[in-house]
Amino acid sequence: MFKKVLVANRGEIALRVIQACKELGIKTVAIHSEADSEALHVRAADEKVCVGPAEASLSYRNIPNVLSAAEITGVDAIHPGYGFLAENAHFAEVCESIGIKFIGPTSENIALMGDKAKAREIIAKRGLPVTPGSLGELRNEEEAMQAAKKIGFPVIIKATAGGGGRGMRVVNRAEDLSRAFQAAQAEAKSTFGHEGVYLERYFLEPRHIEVQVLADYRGHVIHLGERDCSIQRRHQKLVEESPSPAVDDKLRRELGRVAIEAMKAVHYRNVGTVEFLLDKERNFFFMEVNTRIQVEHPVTEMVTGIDLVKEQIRLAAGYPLSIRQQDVVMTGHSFECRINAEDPEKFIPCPGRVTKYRAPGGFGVRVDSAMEPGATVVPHYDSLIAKLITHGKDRQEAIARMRRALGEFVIEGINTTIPLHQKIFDDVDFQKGHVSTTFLDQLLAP
Amino acid sequence: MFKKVLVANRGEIALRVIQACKELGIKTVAIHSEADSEALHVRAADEKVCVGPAEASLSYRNIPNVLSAAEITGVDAIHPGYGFLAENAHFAEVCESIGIKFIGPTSENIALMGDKAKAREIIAKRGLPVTPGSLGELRNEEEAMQAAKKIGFPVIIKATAGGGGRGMRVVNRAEDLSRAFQAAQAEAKSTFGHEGVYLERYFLEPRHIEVQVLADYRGHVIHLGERDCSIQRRHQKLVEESPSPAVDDKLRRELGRVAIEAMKAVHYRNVGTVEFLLDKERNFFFMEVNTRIQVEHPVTEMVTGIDLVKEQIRLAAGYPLSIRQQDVVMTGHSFECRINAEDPEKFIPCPGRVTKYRAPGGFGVRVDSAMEPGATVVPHYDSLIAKLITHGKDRQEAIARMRRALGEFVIEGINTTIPLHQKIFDDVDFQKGHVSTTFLDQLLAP
Amino acid sequence: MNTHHIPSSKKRMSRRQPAEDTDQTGEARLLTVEHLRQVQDLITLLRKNNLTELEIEQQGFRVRLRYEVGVRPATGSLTDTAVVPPQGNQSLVKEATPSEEDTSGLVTITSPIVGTFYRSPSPDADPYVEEGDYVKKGQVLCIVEAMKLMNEIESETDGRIVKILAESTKPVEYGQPLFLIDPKARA
Amino acid sequence: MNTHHIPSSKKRMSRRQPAEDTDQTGEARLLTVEHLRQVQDLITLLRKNNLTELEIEQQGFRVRLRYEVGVRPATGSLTDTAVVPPQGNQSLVKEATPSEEDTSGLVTITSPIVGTFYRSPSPDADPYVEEGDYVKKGQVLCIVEAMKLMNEIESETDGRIVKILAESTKPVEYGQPLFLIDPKARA
Repeated sequence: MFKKVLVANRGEIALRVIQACKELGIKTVAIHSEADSEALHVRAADEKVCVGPAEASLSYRNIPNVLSAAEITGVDAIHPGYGFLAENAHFAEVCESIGIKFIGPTSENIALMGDKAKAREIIAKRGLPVTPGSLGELRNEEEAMQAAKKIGFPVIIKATAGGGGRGMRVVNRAEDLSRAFQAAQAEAKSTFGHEGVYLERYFLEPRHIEVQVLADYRGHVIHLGERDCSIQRRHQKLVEESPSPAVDDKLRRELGRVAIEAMKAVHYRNVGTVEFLLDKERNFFFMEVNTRIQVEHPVTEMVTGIDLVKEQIRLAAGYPLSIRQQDVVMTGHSFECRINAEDPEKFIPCPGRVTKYRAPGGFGVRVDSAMEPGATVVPHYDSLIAKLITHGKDRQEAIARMRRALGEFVIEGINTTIPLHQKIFDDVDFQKGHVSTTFLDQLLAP
Repeated sequence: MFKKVLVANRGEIALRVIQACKELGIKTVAIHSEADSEALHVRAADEKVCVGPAEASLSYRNIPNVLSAAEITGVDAIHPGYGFLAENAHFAEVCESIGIKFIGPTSENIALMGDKAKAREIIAKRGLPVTPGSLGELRNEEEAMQAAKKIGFPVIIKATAGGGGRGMRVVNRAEDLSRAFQAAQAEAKSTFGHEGVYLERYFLEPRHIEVQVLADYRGHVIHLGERDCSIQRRHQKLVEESPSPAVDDKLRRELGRVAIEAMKAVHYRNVGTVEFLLDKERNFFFMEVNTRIQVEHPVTEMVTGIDLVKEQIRLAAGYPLSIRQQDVVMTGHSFECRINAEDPEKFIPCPGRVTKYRAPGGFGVRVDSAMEPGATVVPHYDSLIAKLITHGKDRQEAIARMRRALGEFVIEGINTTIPLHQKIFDDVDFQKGHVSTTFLDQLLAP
Repeated sequence: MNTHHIPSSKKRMSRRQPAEDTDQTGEARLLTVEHLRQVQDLITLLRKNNLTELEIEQQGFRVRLRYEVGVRPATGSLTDTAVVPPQGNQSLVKEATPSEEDTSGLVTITSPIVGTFYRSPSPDADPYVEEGDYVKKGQVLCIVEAMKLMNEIESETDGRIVKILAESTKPVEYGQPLFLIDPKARA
Repeated sequence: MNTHHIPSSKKRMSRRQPAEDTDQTGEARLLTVEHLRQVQDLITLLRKNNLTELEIEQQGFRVRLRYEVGVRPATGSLTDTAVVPPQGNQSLVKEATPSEEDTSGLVTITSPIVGTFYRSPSPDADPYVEEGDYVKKGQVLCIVEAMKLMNEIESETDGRIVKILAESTKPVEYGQPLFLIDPKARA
């Protein structure tokens, strides 16, 4: 097992990784920018290194400084968390080349899955269901129009290097395609540095279902069931749950089988997530693979009892999978609310000083957060400040518990999305599980 | 189901009950003394009534005021928590007589089990194993000497109305019996208002094992496995775990069978705990029944997934047991640390203002507490300010998690027992599960 | 959330007492612990009454406090403690109690038990007392019913009923003020 | 826990400044440790209660505190933040930096990258500079090795090396002070 791990991240996920390392008896090194020198993740670690100024590109994303920090502190491995360098194939490759273990999949895995169009192509060639659309990158508008006419409108144009909703355009009619194609290319270029796009059929009111997968170096792959991430605002997830109210045992087995086959096809290692789109007739289509631990991993932990971050570290250290597929049991139901430092109506980030902070507690309530009374939410990074997770014996209990816990959560000094979450969990359709990715827009519609 | 419940308690257990009620959609009424008007449990409830000055006998234990509060707020039921009026048979009886449901066993259950000597007698008559000793109350020193000589020294003298270590005396030799008998009687009289005592064989290094039982009004009784409460200081529990490292499946079934039989013998209703003493040869003996929800109930909740407080409320409302014995599955391992506002070496209560407070979070960590930054620990009541509970897939993970969580817990302004808990969880014998009720005294011996 | 009851006036007076006492003792030292406590009391006073400025001078001791509205977020500015969202937590005391000035020198009769407040011995009887009435020490002012028992509450002093603070047939909690009596008033 | 790196000297000065101010104001009366403690108590009171102004006068001693929005530094110097127990969290900067007085007017050369600090170009070579040396702007002061690359760090100013703050062959983090240079000193 590793002796010392550098955590190349900040906020709740850095603290989460440090907690896992502590429980495994591994020493930790925190990195931080000048804006985060007083942050909780820094104080929780055994050592710490300042790697640059507040701007993430000069600190948390600064590969030379992060690797130098790893070298001078003599760590065996680096955990990238999510975001920042987590899906940077070059970073993973450099780590490998200098003999520091990158806790995540191989750099080849990351590079391949980072090219969404290529990934679709590989999966489709294996005979697995992908969303109807173009295979590979679209070279020009003509190709786009051909593909769109073949599958029928509406279609969605996506960046091959994309993620987080950037570089996406929905096109309802043939005459809008040209403008949308150019706009998506321009946004892809400016956001990801690569203008490549592809297109898929656009489903109305689909569900976003993803399957958590674990793979060891011996090529064994298991899945830990699905997460339903249909509550989104502009493709940004806000609430996640496991299991999905739309997935029964049979569909779960089928999703799991396809996810495992997809991961085996690309020789995937470590933890990863296979994202699917589920339409109203419960047909599912492969969308993409996320090659990182995800923000919403706790809901899977709550229902399976498996510590995904510890498992991730063990797998990276070369240990074989400690669980067989038949030992994976999903018990009860779990929700996660992403508490962001944002205006709950306008979604404008709201940095500032947290004057009061008290997280809810009690049975079935988990809080992943690096917040504390007096902490400052700095404007340079993601606005996620806490993840409130509940578990109950069934969906109804998990909802009741979330409503109770949201009411107990005290965060003052800044605006948060707590009121929005309360609105969601008070909604009757949500309580019945009747949701799709358009749910939130409808809820918020005036 | 009840529409409104009065919570006749304070601190973490009052908040725990309010949380359960909220999740069941039941309105709550908090009562409080003048010293607790700003307390969190008061603000968490829907309504609140001041029932007296700081002294518990004039407020939380003040039956007329508590019942008047119940009447003027129009509640259907009263939850007594633990301590205060929880094991007051008279209070339970008055509640029943005025048509307010007492959420707990029947007043007959409480009265019978409150007489420890009588309870022993009934259980022994059913052929169940009780600790060797006198049956029924000892009328005088001669009876005590006869009983002691029959079972052999050392013996322990206990108050029939006792609890919490008061009125107990260990006697190693016949010549010490007379003085100890008188002292125990005097202490029993002054503490419980009744001088009755009985005696049992005194076991060296036994384990304290208790079985959680649920019983509905139809006479169905199930058990939820055992808790090991061997880490005690002067008969005050400090750390509890479930399952016990000393109990295997066979012994668990046996303990469960005896516990259920004992409860059926007394027509027990609602939740209760059967306490056993387990000797080094793994013989077990009935000690007593606790007729309340216990401080350490969370460890059972963590391994079974069953919300004991909700179950307690449902049972009191007349619902049948929702779980069958064969559906009870114990998963993983759980520990509870009682964080007291005490000097960790001298165990002197340490009231005062909590200047900083941040509870640990993350996977497998639960905190039951009514503390918050700026709260004041008042000197009038129990010094328990937080229960830190961890769950892991096995004992080792639950221990690692507790060590991690203890290190994260920030409570400033007052002394707490956190350093003592850290010492316990760092101990190799404890980690191996080699403990008895004398463990803590040995650990603390200079 | 409103404060749900007021301590007896005696207690309140004894809390204020040190203000005068400590002036005498505080000669060598600039400020005693007592002073700080008093300043805190004044701050509480300032904020409870939504004042923006408060200045007090007495025997060479002067305190001036200012509070500017809108300087800090309004939520919870009155308490240091983290506050659970109200969610309709109801206090038995609905009305704000009279301001400090009104009660100085007055005696507050509080409820010694939890129960239901009645101003008259039976529904069709006259009230025991009305505002403006002169009462004698020991005279029955009202009944608080608890556990089906009628508890007569007597006046602790001679004086005039300045205000009746509770509503008949409504619940009262322990320590809740029922009457304000001016002990200096004579018939 | 030690601070692991030091912000630029300007920032630090603005944080410490008030200490000197208060020393000067104590002209009529010598301020004792006790006085300062009490003033601190008053500040705490002011802040806890979100006041904008607090003034106290007693026997010729007057304290007036004002709080203006936006003036306070983001990270409160009176640390309101809850602190996780140190648990041996190690900083790369082991020693305390020189006090304010020493650095005022001096230029601090900090490390622009994370790496290993070397005072000489090779193990058997002489150091680039010694304390007391006069240096020119652009002159190489040391090497910070990162990713197997030797990065030469140059002086930002003419002046005299007052202090070398890092130890050769030891790791340095971003922004860590390496040299103090007196730009006014001339050879």
